[in-house]
Amino acid sequence: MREALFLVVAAVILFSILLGLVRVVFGNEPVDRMMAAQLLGTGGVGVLVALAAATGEAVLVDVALVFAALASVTVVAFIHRIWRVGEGPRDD
Amino acid sequence: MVVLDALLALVLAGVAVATLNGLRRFRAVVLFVVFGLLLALIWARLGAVDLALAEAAIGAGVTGALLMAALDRLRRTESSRAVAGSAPSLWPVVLVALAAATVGMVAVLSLEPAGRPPVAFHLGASGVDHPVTAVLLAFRAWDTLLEVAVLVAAGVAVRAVGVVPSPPSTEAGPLQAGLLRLVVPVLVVLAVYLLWRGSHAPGGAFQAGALLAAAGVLVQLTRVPGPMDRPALWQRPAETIGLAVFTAAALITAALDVPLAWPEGWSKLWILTIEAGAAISIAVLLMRLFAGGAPVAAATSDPGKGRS
Amino acid sequence: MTELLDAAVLLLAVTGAIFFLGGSLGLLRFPDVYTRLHALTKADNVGLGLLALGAALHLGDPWLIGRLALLWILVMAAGTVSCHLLAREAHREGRTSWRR
Amino acid sequence: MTAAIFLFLGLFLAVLGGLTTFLRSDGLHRIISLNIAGSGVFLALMAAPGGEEGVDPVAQALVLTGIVVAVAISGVALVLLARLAELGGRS
Repeated sequence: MREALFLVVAAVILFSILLGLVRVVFGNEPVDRMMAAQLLGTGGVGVLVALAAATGEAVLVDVALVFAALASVTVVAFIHRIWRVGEGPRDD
Repeated sequence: MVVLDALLALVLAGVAVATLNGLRRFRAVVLFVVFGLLLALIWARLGAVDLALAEAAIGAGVTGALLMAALDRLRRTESSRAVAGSAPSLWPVVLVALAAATVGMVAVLSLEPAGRPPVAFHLGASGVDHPVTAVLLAFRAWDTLLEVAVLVAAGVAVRAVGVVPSPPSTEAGPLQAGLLRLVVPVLVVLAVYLLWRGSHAPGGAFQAGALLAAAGVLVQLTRVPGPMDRPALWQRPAETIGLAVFTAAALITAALDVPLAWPEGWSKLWILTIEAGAAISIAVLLMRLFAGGAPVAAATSDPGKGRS
Repeated sequence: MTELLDAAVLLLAVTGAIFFLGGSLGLLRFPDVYTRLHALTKADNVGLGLLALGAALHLGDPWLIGRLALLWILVMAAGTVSCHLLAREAHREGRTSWRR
Repeated sequence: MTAAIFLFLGLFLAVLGGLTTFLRSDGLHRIISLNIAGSGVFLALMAAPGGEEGVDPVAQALVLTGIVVAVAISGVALVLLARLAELGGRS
């Protein structure tokens, strides 16, 4: 019973990732795109935790742990390489 | 389960089409990062946990940083001129790909399933309990040796590009420094854990190396100058230690008996040593790729000379 | 006891999923960068915390619970720092926050 | 069923990315296209049905090596692309 519940939760989180991706694809600003990618970091962890709970495969928690530990790297790279003070994030 | 898989597949296909469509390069970069993370979820669903770990480490930690560093360099040289040319319409290509995939799927599914190589049967001979590690470092160790050589060649190629001054950077601020103090130790522990666990469960040299590389990229983004910007004594040895250890192991085993046939009872030690060397080399190579060139020698560098 | 555990897991997992949905809706609907950042990094972290707690109750293995706790701490740290960095750059660029 | 879905997805991505690599003129887009094509090939390799249950460890080792080499080569390609632009060439 609980296993099925966690599967549904995984699907719901996946759907909410899909909603956020609308911003990446159709958004008109780099910051928005970056935020939605950040959403996938947290959401991906959520899907993996729910899948681990649903299937009982504890290894998936390790994959989620890797996601979580690296969730900030892309945003930090964005801040230091793409969005600089005085330049603004260009969207070409 | 099937609904979840279909949803995942649809989202991934949509993200791929969106990535390839349009002229905006930053959009393509972000969408490609998203693509990698979704692919990691699919590997997890397929039960290929080794690949899920590798793809997560690469997709979340390294790909985005590499692409953004390259995009930054491209933009600074192109001043404000927009990218020339127009994007070709992608829809005919999507149709062709759909048709080809249908034909291909029917063809593949109509084949007799091939017999599996009997890895599980011979697992005992490899000295480790995880079949993927057994294939990589015992049964097909020659291939992995050459793969490590490819990585060294990539490092040499990037160094040959020449000296690249580090780009101007936003100052990091205390919160980012604090994040570094939390995340870098966690990443190092996680890398060692995955490396050690590779002998009996998913994990191994590459996953560990990619995690270490992500930690290095974070340090490189926070410190000015970063660890890869100035030449240091440890850099060249670290770049080649994987190949050196592996080659030495091959020569020693060749002298003893057959090259790359680990002595019985000791194979786990041999495999873990080689994997540790390979992980360090992979990490330093990926950091070198992120830095984008050879380090600037302190004596010849002129602080005012960096392009801005 | 089992019924109680079932109910707790159900409540935690469903609330967690709702927080995830709420975060995404906020990202889509809120008017400026600051509010969208708020929706993204707060709602999702709460959702993940609830979900992780539910999964921990469901699985019940202490070693696994430790990893789930570490995972949540890491996600919260990453969320905090990326929210701060993005908002700081937006502020420096001179973006004004939304007023009704 | 799962295997069929992902096999289809893998083949789709491989053809899509492969064709787009030749259609785009911008270097960054080309590198990304090539990577998507590669991921499609990996996916098709892993999803192709085997005779037994579970994942084939040999295929998994092969794809793992493929991912490593793909990342290294893409990184070198990106560095060369940036360097070419800096030296005044066409990207």
